[in-house]
Amino acid sequence: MDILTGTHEIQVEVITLKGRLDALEARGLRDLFDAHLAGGRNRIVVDLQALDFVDSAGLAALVKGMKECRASGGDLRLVAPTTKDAMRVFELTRFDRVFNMAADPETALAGWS
Amino acid sequence: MDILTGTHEIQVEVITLKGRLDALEARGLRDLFDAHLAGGRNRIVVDLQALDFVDSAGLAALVKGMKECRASGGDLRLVAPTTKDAMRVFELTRFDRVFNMAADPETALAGWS
Amino acid sequence: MNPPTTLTLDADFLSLRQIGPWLHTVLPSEDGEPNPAHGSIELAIHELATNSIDHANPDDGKLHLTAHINDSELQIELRDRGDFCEVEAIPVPDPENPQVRGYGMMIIEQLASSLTYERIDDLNVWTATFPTT
Amino acid sequence: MNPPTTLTLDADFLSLRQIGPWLHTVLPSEDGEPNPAHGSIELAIHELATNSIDHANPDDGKLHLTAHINDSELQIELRDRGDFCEVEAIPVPDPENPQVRGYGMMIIEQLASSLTYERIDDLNVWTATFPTT
Ligand SMILES: Nc1ncnc2c1ncn2[C@@H]1O[C@H](COP(=O)(O)OP(=O)(O)O)[C@@H](O)[C@H]1O
Ligand SMILES: Nc1ncnc2c1ncn2[C@@H]1O[C@H](COP(=O)(O)OP(=O)(O)O)[C@@H](O)[C@H]1O
Repeated sequence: MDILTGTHEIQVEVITLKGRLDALEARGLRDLFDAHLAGGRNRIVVDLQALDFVDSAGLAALVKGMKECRASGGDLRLVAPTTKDAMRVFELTRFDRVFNMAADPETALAGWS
Repeated sequence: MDILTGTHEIQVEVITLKGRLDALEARGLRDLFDAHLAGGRNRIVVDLQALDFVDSAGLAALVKGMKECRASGGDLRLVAPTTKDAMRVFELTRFDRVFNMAADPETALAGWS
Repeated sequence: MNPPTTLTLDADFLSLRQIGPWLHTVLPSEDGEPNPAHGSIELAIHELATNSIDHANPDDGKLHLTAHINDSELQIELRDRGDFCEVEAIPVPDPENPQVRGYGMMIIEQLASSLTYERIDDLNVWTATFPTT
Repeated sequence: MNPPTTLTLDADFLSLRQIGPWLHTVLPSEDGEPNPAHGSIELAIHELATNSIDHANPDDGKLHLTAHINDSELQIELRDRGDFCEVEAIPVPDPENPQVRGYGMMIIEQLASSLTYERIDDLNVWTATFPTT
Protein backbone atom coordinates (compact mmCIF):
# COMPACT_ATOMS: atom_id res chain seq x y z
CA MET A 1 0.00 0.00 0.00
CA ASP A 2 1.21 3.51 -0.76
CA ILE A 3 0.60 6.14 1.90
CA LEU A 4 0.67 9.78 0.84
CA THR A 5 0.36 12.42 3.55
CA GLY A 6 -0.31 16.13 3.41
CA THR A 7 -1.77 18.95 5.44
CA HIS A 8 -4.66 21.13 4.38
CA GLU A 9 -4.70 24.51 6.12
CA ILE A 10 -7.75 26.68 6.52
CA GLN A 11 -7.14 30.19 7.82
CA VAL A 12 -9.94 32.43 8.97
CA GLU A 13 -9.34 36.09 9.82
CA VAL A 14 -11.29 37.22 12.85
CA ILE A 15 -12.08 40.92 13.26
CA THR A 16 -13.75 42.01 16.50
CA LEU A 17 -15.42 45.43 16.53
CA LYS A 18 -16.40 47.43 19.59
CA GLY A 19 -18.30 50.73 19.80
CA ARG A 20 -19.74 52.51 16.74
CA LEU A 21 -19.48 51.29 13.17
CA ASP A 22 -20.46 54.44 11.29
CA ALA A 23 -19.37 56.45 8.24
CA LEU A 24 -16.29 57.65 10.12
CA GLU A 25 -15.10 54.12 10.91
CA ALA A 26 -16.27 52.35 7.77
CA ARG A 27 -13.22 53.41 5.79
CA GLY A 28 -10.78 51.77 8.23
CA LEU A 29 -12.76 48.56 8.06
CA ARG A 30 -12.82 48.64 4.26
CA ASP A 31 -9.03 49.12 4.25
CA LEU A 32 -8.63 46.12 6.55
CA PHE A 33 -10.78 43.98 4.24
CA ASP A 34 -8.80 45.21 1.23
CA ALA A 35 -5.53 44.26 2.92
CA HIS A 36 -6.81 40.77 3.72
CA LEU A 37 -8.22 40.28 0.22
CA ALA A 38 -5.02 41.54 -1.41
CA GLY A 39 -3.16 38.92 0.64
CA GLY A 40 -5.55 36.21 -0.53
CA ARG A 41 -7.15 35.95 2.91
CA ASN A 42 -10.77 35.71 1.81
CA ARG A 43 -12.25 33.90 4.82
CA ILE A 44 -13.26 36.54 7.34
CA VAL A 45 -15.39 36.55 10.46
CA VAL A 46 -16.46 39.96 11.76
CA ASP A 47 -17.63 39.81 15.36
CA LEU A 48 -20.21 42.58 15.91
CA GLN A 49 -21.25 41.49 19.40
CA ALA A 50 -19.70 44.51 21.15
CA LEU A 51 -21.02 47.16 18.73
CA ASP A 52 -23.69 49.55 19.97
CA PHE A 53 -24.40 51.42 16.70
CA VAL A 54 -24.20 50.51 13.01
CA ASP A 55 -25.27 52.85 10.20
CA SER A 56 -25.76 52.27 6.47
CA ALA A 57 -22.14 53.22 5.74
CA GLY A 58 -20.94 50.59 8.21
CA LEU A 59 -23.32 48.11 6.63
CA ALA A 60 -21.97 49.06 3.19
CA ALA A 61 -18.41 48.23 4.27
CA LEU A 62 -19.54 44.79 5.45
CA VAL A 63 -21.59 44.15 2.29
CA LYS A 64 -18.70 45.16 0.04
CA GLY A 65 -16.33 42.94 2.02
CA MET A 66 -18.74 40.02 1.82
CA LYS A 67 -19.23 40.42 -1.93
CA GLU A 68 -15.49 40.50 -2.55
CA CYS A 69 -14.76 37.54 -0.28
CA ARG A 70 -17.46 35.48 -1.99
CA ALA A 71 -16.31 36.56 -5.46
CA SER A 72 -12.88 35.05 -4.75
CA GLY A 73 -14.30 31.83 -3.34
CA GLY A 74 -14.24 32.79 0.34
CA ASP A 75 -16.86 34.28 2.61
CA LEU A 76 -17.37 37.01 5.16
CA ARG A 77 -19.50 35.89 8.08
CA LEU A 78 -20.84 37.92 10.97
CA VAL A 79 -21.33 37.30 14.63
CA ALA A 80 -24.61 39.14 15.27
CA PRO A 81 -24.71 42.28 17.41
CA THR A 82 -26.26 41.70 20.82
CA THR A 83 -28.11 45.04 21.10
CA LYS A 84 -31.29 45.93 19.25
CA ASP A 85 -29.75 49.31 18.29
CA ALA A 86 -26.79 47.69 16.50
CA MET A 87 -28.98 45.05 14.90
CA ARG A 88 -31.54 47.54 13.55
CA VAL A 89 -29.81 48.45 10.28
CA PHE A 90 -29.49 44.75 9.32
CA GLU A 91 -33.16 44.10 9.95
CA LEU A 92 -34.41 47.23 8.13
CA THR A 93 -32.37 46.41 5.03
CA ARG A 94 -33.03 42.63 5.24
CA PHE A 95 -29.26 42.01 5.35
CA ASP A 96 -29.78 39.82 8.41
CA ARG A 97 -30.85 37.24 5.81
CA VAL A 98 -28.15 37.95 3.23
CA PHE A 99 -25.27 37.58 5.65
CA ASN A 100 -24.29 34.36 7.29
CA MET A 101 -25.03 35.59 10.86
CA ALA A 102 -23.96 33.46 13.79
CA ALA A 103 -24.88 33.84 17.44
CA ASP A 104 -21.32 33.32 18.64
CA PRO A 105 -17.77 33.18 17.23
CA GLU A 106 -17.54 29.38 17.51
CA THR A 107 -20.55 28.96 15.22
CA ALA A 108 -19.21 31.55 12.78
CA LEU A 109 -15.90 29.66 12.64
CA ALA A 110 -17.56 26.31 12.01
CA GLY A 111 -18.00 24.97 8.53
CA TRP A 112 -15.19 26.54 6.52
CA SER A 113 -13.35 24.49 3.94
CA MET B 1 -14.51 52.05 17.44
CA ASP B 2 -11.95 49.47 18.55
CA ILE B 3 -10.80 46.94 15.96
CA LEU B 4 -9.21 43.74 17.21
CA THR B 5 -7.80 41.34 14.62
CA GLY B 6 -6.66 37.75 14.83
CA THR B 7 -6.29 34.63 12.75
CA HIS B 8 -7.96 31.31 13.42
CA GLU B 9 -6.17 28.35 11.85
CA ILE B 10 -7.77 25.04 11.05
CA GLN B 11 -5.40 22.26 10.00
CA VAL B 12 -6.60 19.02 8.47
CA GLU B 13 -4.24 16.11 7.85
CA VAL B 14 -4.90 14.35 4.57
CA ILE B 15 -3.78 10.73 4.16
CA THR B 16 -4.19 9.16 0.73
CA LEU B 17 -4.04 5.37 0.52
CA LYS B 18 -3.44 3.29 -2.60
CA GLY B 19 -3.51 -0.50 -3.03
CA ARG B 20 -4.43 -2.91 -0.19
CA LEU B 21 -5.37 -1.88 3.33
CA ASP B 22 -5.05 -5.22 5.11
CA ALA B 23 -3.68 -6.62 8.38
CA LEU B 24 -0.12 -6.16 7.09
CA GLU B 25 -0.61 -2.44 6.39
CA ALA B 26 -2.97 -1.59 9.24
CA ARG B 27 -0.14 -1.20 11.75
CA GLY B 28 1.59 1.52 9.71
CA LEU B 29 -1.66 3.42 9.42
CA ARG B 30 -2.30 3.13 13.16
CA ASP B 31 1.20 4.48 13.82
CA LEU B 32 0.53 7.42 11.53
CA PHE B 33 -2.74 8.19 13.37
CA ASP B 34 -0.93 7.89 16.71
CA ALA B 35 1.74 10.33 15.58
CA HIS B 36 -0.88 12.86 14.45
CA LEU B 37 -2.91 12.46 17.65
CA ALA B 38 0.19 12.77 19.84
CA GLY B 39 0.90 16.05 18.04
CA GLY B 40 -2.63 17.26 18.71
CA ARG B 41 -3.57 16.92 15.03
CA ASN B 42 -6.99 15.37 15.47
CA ARG B 43 -8.61 16.44 12.21
CA ILE B 44 -7.84 13.76 9.64
CA VAL B 45 -9.17 12.91 6.20
CA VAL B 46 -8.29 9.46 4.85
CA ASP B 47 -8.77 9.24 1.11
CA LEU B 48 -9.63 5.61 0.22
CA GLN B 49 -10.46 6.26 -3.43
CA ALA B 50 -7.42 4.41 -4.78
CA LEU B 51 -7.71 1.34 -2.55
CA ASP B 52 -8.70 -1.96 -4.13
CA PHE B 53 -8.99 -4.10 -0.98
CA VAL B 54 -9.85 -3.41 2.66
CA ASP B 55 -10.14 -6.11 5.32
CA SER B 56 -11.47 -6.01 8.89
CA ALA B 57 -8.00 -5.19 10.26
CA GLY B 58 -7.79 -2.18 7.95
CA LEU B 59 -11.27 -1.18 9.00
CA ALA B 60 -10.23 -1.57 12.66
CA ALA B 61 -7.35 0.88 12.19
CA LEU B 62 -9.75 3.44 10.71
CA VAL B 63 -12.36 2.90 13.45
CA LYS B 64 -9.75 3.25 16.20
CA GLY B 65 -8.40 6.42 14.58
CA MET B 66 -11.90 7.86 14.27
CA LYS B 67 -12.77 7.09 17.89
CA GLU B 68 -9.58 8.73 19.14
CA CYS B 69 -9.95 11.80 16.93
CA ARG B 70 -13.54 12.28 18.08
CA ALA B 71 -12.62 11.70 21.74
CA SER B 72 -10.23 14.64 21.58
CA GLY B 73 -12.74 16.91 19.82
CA GLY B 74 -11.61 16.27 16.25
CA ASP B 75 -12.81 13.85 13.62
CA LEU B 76 -11.55 11.32 11.10
CA ARG B 77 -13.44 11.46 7.83
CA LEU B 78 -13.17 9.18 4.82
CA VAL B 79 -13.28 9.69 1.12
CA ALA B 80 -15.16 6.56 -0.02
CA PRO B 81 -13.42 3.85 -2.04
CA THR B 82 -14.46 3.80 -5.67
CA THR B 83 -14.46 0.02 -6.16
CA LYS B 84 -17.10 -2.36 -4.86
CA ASP B 85 -14.35 -4.66 -3.54
CA ALA B 86 -12.83 -1.96 -1.32
CA MET B 87 -16.23 -0.73 -0.20
CA ARG B 88 -17.51 -4.19 0.78
CA VAL B 89 -16.13 -4.34 4.33
CA PHE B 90 -17.75 -0.98 5.20
CA GLU B 91 -21.13 -2.10 3.93
CA LEU B 92 -21.07 -5.54 5.60
CA THR B 93 -20.19 -4.01 8.99
CA ARG B 94 -22.50 -0.96 8.54
CA PHE B 95 -19.50 1.33 9.06
CA ASP B 96 -20.46 3.18 5.88
CA ARG B 97 -23.03 4.84 8.16
CA VAL B 98 -20.78 5.35 11.19
CA PHE B 99 -18.05 7.16 9.28
CA ASN B 100 -18.44 10.53 7.73
CA MET B 101 -17.92 9.28 4.14
CA ALA B 102 -17.50 11.81 1.36
CA ALA B 103 -17.52 11.22 -2.37
CA ASP B 104 -14.46 13.39 -2.94
CA PRO B 105 -11.67 15.11 -0.96
CA GLU B 106 -13.21 18.59 -1.33
CA THR B 107 -16.40 17.44 0.40
CA ALA B 108 -14.44 15.68 3.13
CA LEU B 109 -12.46 18.88 3.76
CA ALA B 110 -15.59 21.04 4.00
CA GLY B 111 -17.16 21.84 7.32
CA TRP B 112 -14.28 21.69 9.81
CA SER B 113 -14.02 24.26 12.56
CA MET C 1 -46.03 72.11 23.06
CA ASN C 2 -42.54 72.45 24.55
CA PRO C 3 -40.14 75.07 23.17
CA PRO C 4 -37.99 73.78 20.29
CA THR C 5 -34.35 72.89 20.96
CA THR C 6 -31.65 73.15 18.31
CA LEU C 7 -28.28 71.62 17.41
CA THR C 8 -25.90 73.04 14.83
CA LEU C 9 -23.33 70.62 13.45
CA ASP C 10 -20.32 70.86 11.19
CA ALA C 11 -21.07 68.83 8.09
CA ASP C 12 -18.60 66.04 8.83
CA PHE C 13 -18.96 62.46 10.08
CA LEU C 14 -17.30 63.06 13.45
CA SER C 15 -19.82 65.76 14.27
CA LEU C 16 -22.74 63.41 13.58
CA ARG C 17 -21.83 61.63 16.81
CA GLN C 18 -23.39 64.55 18.70
CA ILE C 19 -26.85 63.55 17.41
CA GLY C 20 -27.30 60.63 19.81
CA PRO C 21 -26.41 62.54 23.01
CA TRP C 22 -28.50 65.53 21.88
CA LEU C 23 -31.54 63.29 21.31
CA HIS C 24 -31.17 61.97 24.86
CA THR C 25 -31.63 65.53 26.15
CA VAL C 26 -34.62 66.10 23.86
CA LEU C 27 -36.53 62.85 24.40
CA PRO C 28 -38.67 62.29 27.50
CA SER C 29 -37.22 59.63 29.82
CA GLU C 30 -38.84 57.63 32.59
CA ASP C 31 -36.93 56.90 35.82
CA GLY C 32 -33.68 57.99 34.16
CA GLU C 33 -33.97 55.18 31.60
CA PRO C 34 -33.20 56.21 28.00
CA ASN C 35 -36.36 56.59 25.90
CA PRO C 36 -37.00 53.27 24.10
CA ALA C 37 -37.41 55.12 20.78
CA HIS C 38 -33.98 56.75 21.05
CA GLY C 39 -32.08 54.14 19.03
CA SER C 40 -34.48 54.24 16.07
CA ILE C 41 -34.63 58.02 15.99
CA GLU C 42 -30.86 58.38 16.26
CA LEU C 43 -30.36 56.03 13.32
CA ALA C 44 -32.93 57.86 11.17
CA ILE C 45 -31.55 61.36 11.85
CA HIS C 46 -27.99 60.07 11.50
CA GLU C 47 -28.89 58.72 8.03
CA LEU C 48 -30.66 61.96 7.08
CA ALA C 49 -27.63 64.02 8.14
CA THR C 50 -25.24 61.61 6.41
CA ASN C 51 -27.15 62.20 3.16
CA SER C 52 -26.74 65.99 3.56
CA ILE C 53 -22.98 65.53 3.92
CA ASP C 54 -22.70 62.92 1.14
CA HIS C 55 -25.05 64.40 -1.43
CA ALA C 56 -26.11 68.01 -0.60
CA ASN C 57 -22.67 69.33 0.28
CA PRO C 58 -23.75 72.51 2.21
CA ASP C 59 -22.11 75.82 1.14
CA ASP C 60 -21.53 76.92 4.72
CA GLY C 61 -20.51 73.44 5.90
CA LYS C 62 -23.25 73.36 8.52
CA LEU C 63 -26.30 71.26 9.39
CA HIS C 64 -29.06 72.64 11.57
CA LEU C 65 -31.31 70.36 13.61
CA THR C 66 -34.44 71.50 15.44
CA ALA C 67 -36.54 69.27 17.70
CA HIS C 68 -40.21 69.89 18.49
CA ILE C 69 -41.56 67.55 21.09
CA ASN C 70 -45.08 67.00 22.38
CA ASP C 71 -46.67 64.24 24.44
CA SER C 72 -46.52 61.47 21.88
CA GLU C 73 -44.43 62.71 18.98
CA LEU C 74 -41.01 64.07 18.16
CA GLN C 75 -40.60 66.20 15.05
CA ILE C 76 -37.05 66.79 13.80
CA GLU C 77 -36.24 69.36 11.17
CA LEU C 78 -32.91 69.21 9.33
CA ARG C 79 -31.88 72.30 7.40
CA ASP C 80 -28.83 72.72 5.16
CA ARG C 81 -27.70 75.16 2.43
CA GLY C 82 -26.72 72.39 0.04
CA ASP C 83 -27.79 71.18 -3.41
CA PHE C 84 -31.42 70.64 -4.30
CA CYS C 85 -32.56 67.03 -3.86
CA GLU C 86 -34.68 65.44 -6.55
CA VAL C 87 -36.60 63.29 -4.11
CA GLU C 88 -38.77 61.63 -6.76
CA ALA C 89 -35.66 60.33 -8.51
CA ILE C 90 -34.24 58.45 -5.52
CA PRO C 91 -34.30 54.75 -6.44
CA VAL C 92 -35.75 52.12 -4.08
CA PRO C 93 -33.38 49.20 -3.45
CA ASP C 94 -34.36 45.86 -4.97
CA PRO C 95 -34.64 43.35 -2.11
CA GLU C 96 -33.73 40.49 -4.50
CA ASN C 97 -30.47 42.14 -5.45
CA PRO C 98 -28.37 43.21 -2.46
CA GLN C 99 -26.39 46.37 -3.23
CA VAL C 100 -23.63 48.10 -1.28
CA ARG C 101 -25.02 51.65 -0.97
CA GLY C 102 -28.47 53.22 -1.37
CA TYR C 103 -30.18 52.04 1.82
CA GLY C 104 -30.22 55.36 3.74
CA MET C 105 -33.62 56.57 2.48
CA MET C 106 -35.20 53.16 2.91
CA ILE C 107 -34.03 53.10 6.53
CA ILE C 108 -35.34 56.61 7.27
CA GLU C 109 -38.72 55.93 5.69
CA GLN C 110 -39.22 52.79 7.75
CA LEU C 111 -38.33 54.50 11.02
CA ALA C 112 -40.17 57.84 10.61
CA SER C 113 -43.95 58.02 10.74
CA SER C 114 -43.66 60.81 8.15
CA LEU C 115 -40.89 62.43 6.11
CA THR C 116 -41.18 65.60 4.00
CA TYR C 117 -38.74 67.60 1.91
CA GLU C 118 -39.04 71.29 0.99
CA ARG C 119 -36.72 73.52 -0.96
CA ILE C 120 -37.08 77.13 0.33
CA ASP C 121 -34.81 79.40 -1.77
CA ASP C 122 -31.36 77.82 -1.31
CA LEU C 123 -32.38 75.97 1.85
CA ASN C 124 -33.16 72.26 2.08
CA VAL C 125 -35.66 71.47 4.81
CA TRP C 126 -36.25 67.82 5.80
CA THR C 127 -38.93 67.13 8.40
CA ALA C 128 -39.24 63.74 10.03
CA THR C 129 -41.77 62.75 12.67
CA PHE C 130 -41.43 59.88 15.15
CA PRO C 131 -43.68 58.36 17.80
CA THR C 132 -42.06 58.59 21.23
CA THR C 133 -44.35 56.31 23.22
CA MET D 1 -16.97 -32.15 -10.33
CA ASN D 2 -13.53 -30.74 -11.15
CA PRO D 3 -10.46 -32.01 -9.29
CA PRO D 4 -9.68 -30.01 -6.13
CA THR D 5 -6.85 -27.45 -6.17
CA THR D 6 -4.81 -26.56 -3.10
CA LEU D 7 -2.76 -23.70 -1.69
CA THR D 8 -0.44 -23.96 1.30
CA LEU D 9 0.43 -20.70 3.01
CA ASP D 10 2.78 -19.60 5.76
CA ALA D 11 0.65 -18.34 8.62
CA ASP D 12 1.59 -14.66 8.22
CA PHE D 13 -0.20 -11.63 6.81
CA LEU D 14 2.07 -11.19 3.79
CA SER D 15 1.29 -14.73 2.63
CA LEU D 16 -2.44 -14.06 2.74
CA ARG D 17 -1.94 -11.90 -0.34
CA GLN D 18 -1.62 -15.09 -2.38
CA ILE D 19 -5.29 -15.91 -1.72
CA GLY D 20 -6.67 -13.41 -4.24
CA PRO D 21 -4.48 -14.51 -7.19
CA TRP D 22 -5.07 -18.18 -6.34
CA LEU D 23 -8.85 -17.67 -6.36
CA HIS D 24 -8.56 -16.16 -9.83
CA THR D 25 -7.07 -19.44 -11.07
CA VAL D 26 -9.77 -21.44 -9.30
CA LEU D 27 -12.86 -19.46 -10.28
CA PRO D 28 -14.47 -19.80 -13.71
CA SER D 29 -14.08 -16.66 -15.82
CA GLU D 30 -15.98 -15.51 -18.89
CA ASP D 31 -14.13 -13.82 -21.79
CA GLY D 32 -11.06 -13.32 -19.56
CA GLU D 33 -13.07 -11.11 -17.18
CA PRO D 34 -12.53 -11.85 -13.45
CA ASN D 35 -15.42 -13.77 -11.92
CA PRO D 36 -17.83 -11.25 -10.36
CA ALA D 37 -17.86 -13.21 -7.09
CA HIS D 38 -14.07 -13.04 -6.75
CA GLY D 39 -13.98 -9.97 -4.48
CA SER D 40 -16.52 -11.32 -1.98
CA ILE D 41 -14.88 -14.75 -1.81
CA GLU D 42 -11.40 -13.30 -1.42
CA LEU D 43 -12.55 -11.12 1.48
CA ALA D 44 -14.27 -14.06 3.23
CA ILE D 45 -11.33 -16.46 2.89
CA HIS D 46 -8.91 -13.69 3.82
CA GLU D 47 -10.88 -13.08 7.03
CA LEU D 48 -11.05 -16.82 7.78
CA ALA D 49 -7.28 -17.18 7.32
CA THR D 50 -6.64 -14.00 9.36
CA ASN D 51 -8.54 -15.60 12.25
CA SER D 52 -6.35 -18.71 12.04
CA ILE D 53 -3.25 -16.53 12.31
CA ASP D 54 -4.68 -14.25 15.02
CA HIS D 55 -6.45 -16.80 17.19
CA ALA D 56 -5.54 -20.44 16.31
CA ASN D 57 -1.78 -19.94 16.06
CA PRO D 58 -0.92 -23.15 14.10
CA ASP D 59 1.88 -25.36 15.52
CA ASP D 60 3.50 -25.87 12.12
CA GLY D 61 2.93 -22.24 11.04
CA LYS D 62 0.95 -23.33 7.99
CA LEU D 63 -2.52 -22.85 6.54
CA HIS D 64 -3.92 -25.26 3.94
CA LEU D 65 -6.60 -24.21 1.49
CA THR D 66 -8.48 -26.57 -0.80
CA ALA D 67 -10.96 -25.47 -3.43
CA HIS D 68 -13.72 -27.68 -4.83
CA ILE D 69 -15.59 -26.11 -7.70
CA ASN D 70 -18.66 -27.23 -9.59
CA ASP D 71 -20.96 -25.44 -11.98
CA SER D 72 -22.59 -23.08 -9.53
CA GLU D 73 -20.67 -23.32 -6.26
CA LEU D 74 -17.20 -22.95 -4.82
CA GLN D 75 -16.36 -24.79 -1.64
CA ILE D 76 -13.21 -23.73 0.23
CA GLU D 77 -11.74 -25.74 3.04
CA LEU D 78 -9.23 -24.13 5.41
CA ARG D 79 -7.22 -26.49 7.58
CA ASP D 80 -4.75 -25.56 10.31
CA ARG D 81 -3.07 -27.33 13.27
CA GLY D 82 -3.89 -24.56 15.72
CA ASP D 83 -5.96 -24.15 18.88
CA PHE D 84 -9.53 -25.39 19.13
CA CYS D 85 -12.14 -22.73 18.38
CA GLU D 86 -15.17 -22.46 20.63
CA VAL D 87 -17.44 -21.34 17.81
CA GLU D 88 -20.55 -21.03 20.00
CA ALA D 89 -18.75 -18.50 22.22
CA ILE D 90 -17.92 -16.04 19.45
CA PRO D 91 -19.87 -12.85 20.21
CA VAL D 92 -21.95 -11.08 17.56
CA PRO D 93 -21.16 -7.36 17.24
CA ASP D 94 -23.84 -4.96 18.46
CA PRO D 95 -24.77 -2.71 15.51
CA GLU D 96 -25.71 0.10 17.92
CA ASN D 97 -22.28 0.13 19.49
CA PRO D 98 -19.47 0.32 16.93
CA GLN D 99 -16.39 -1.58 18.14
CA VAL D 100 -12.86 -1.72 16.75
CA ARG D 101 -12.37 -5.49 16.33
CA GLY D 102 -14.67 -8.49 16.19
CA TYR D 103 -16.17 -8.11 12.71
CA GLY D 104 -14.33 -10.97 10.94
CA MET D 105 -16.90 -13.68 11.63
CA MET D 106 -19.81 -11.39 10.83
CA ILE D 107 -18.23 -10.63 7.45
CA ILE D 108 -17.60 -14.29 6.60
CA GLU D 109 -21.11 -15.36 7.58
CA GLN D 110 -22.67 -12.71 5.36
CA LEU D 111 -20.56 -13.63 2.33
CA ALA D 112 -20.65 -17.46 2.53
CA SER D 113 -23.83 -19.37 1.77
CA SER D 114 -22.68 -21.84 4.45
CA LEU D 115 -19.86 -22.07 6.99
CA THR D 116 -18.98 -25.12 9.11
CA TYR D 117 -16.27 -25.85 11.66
CA GLU D 118 -14.96 -29.28 12.62
CA ARG D 119 -12.21 -30.28 15.01
CA ILE D 120 -10.61 -33.55 13.81
CA ASP D 121 -7.94 -34.61 16.32
CA ASP D 122 -5.62 -31.59 16.41
CA LEU D 123 -6.83 -30.27 13.08
CA ASN D 124 -9.23 -27.34 12.59
CA VAL D 125 -11.32 -27.64 9.44
CA TRP D 126 -13.36 -24.67 8.25
CA THR D 127 -15.57 -25.17 5.22
CA ALA D 128 -17.17 -22.24 3.45
CA THR D 129 -19.38 -22.41 0.38
CA PHE D 130 -20.03 -19.61 -2.09
CA PRO D 131 -22.24 -19.21 -5.14
CA THR D 132 -20.17 -18.45 -8.25
CA THR D 133 -22.90 -17.38 -10.65
N1 LIG E 1 -29.91 65.00 1.00
C1 LIG E 1 -29.79 64.60 -0.27
N2 LIG E 1 -29.49 65.49 -1.25
C2 LIG E 1 -29.37 65.11 -2.52
N3 LIG E 1 -29.52 63.82 -2.94
C3 LIG E 1 -29.80 62.89 -2.03
C4 LIG E 1 -29.97 63.22 -0.66
N4 LIG E 1 -30.26 62.09 -0.01
C5 LIG E 1 -30.29 61.10 -0.91
N5 LIG E 1 -30.00 61.57 -2.14
C6 LIG E 1 -29.94 60.77 -3.38
O1 LIG E 1 -30.60 59.54 -3.16
C7 LIG E 1 -29.72 58.44 -3.35
C8 LIG E 1 -30.05 57.34 -2.34
O2 LIG E 1 -29.77 57.81 -1.06
P1 LIG E 1 -29.67 56.82 0.15
O3 LIG E 1 -30.84 55.88 0.07
O4 LIG E 1 -29.53 57.60 1.39
O5 LIG E 1 -28.38 55.94 -0.12
P2 LIG E 1 -26.85 56.34 -0.27
O6 LIG E 1 -26.64 57.65 0.41
O7 LIG E 1 -26.16 55.20 0.38
O8 LIG E 1 -26.59 56.40 -1.77
C9 LIG E 1 -28.33 59.02 -3.18
O9 LIG E 1 -27.36 58.26 -3.88
C10 LIG E 1 -28.52 60.41 -3.75
O10 LIG E 1 -28.41 60.38 -5.14
N1 LIG F 1 -10.00 -19.44 14.02
C1 LIG F 1 -10.28 -19.08 15.29
N2 LIG F 1 -9.78 -19.79 16.32
C2 LIG F 1 -10.06 -19.45 17.57
N3 LIG F 1 -10.85 -18.41 17.93
C3 LIG F 1 -11.40 -17.68 16.94
C4 LIG F 1 -11.16 -17.97 15.59
N4 LIG F 1 -11.83 -17.07 14.85
C5 LIG F 1 -12.47 -16.26 15.71
N5 LIG F 1 -12.21 -16.61 16.96
C6 LIG F 1 -12.74 -15.93 18.17
O1 LIG F 1 -13.85 -15.12 17.81
C7 LIG F 1 -13.63 -13.75 18.10
C8 LIG F 1 -14.25 -12.89 17.02
O2 LIG F 1 -13.58 -13.10 15.81
P1 LIG F 1 -13.77 -12.13 14.61
O3 LIG F 1 -15.25 -11.87 14.46
O4 LIG F 1 -13.07 -12.68 13.43
O5 LIG F 1 -13.10 -10.77 15.06
P2 LIG F 1 -11.60 -10.42 15.48
O6 LIG F 1 -10.71 -11.45 14.88
O7 LIG F 1 -11.43 -9.05 14.93
O8 LIG F 1 -11.60 -10.44 16.99
C9 LIG F 1 -12.13 -13.64 18.19
O9 LIG F 1 -11.74 -12.55 19.01
C10 LIG F 1 -11.71 -14.97 18.76
O10 LIG F 1 -11.88 -14.97 20.17
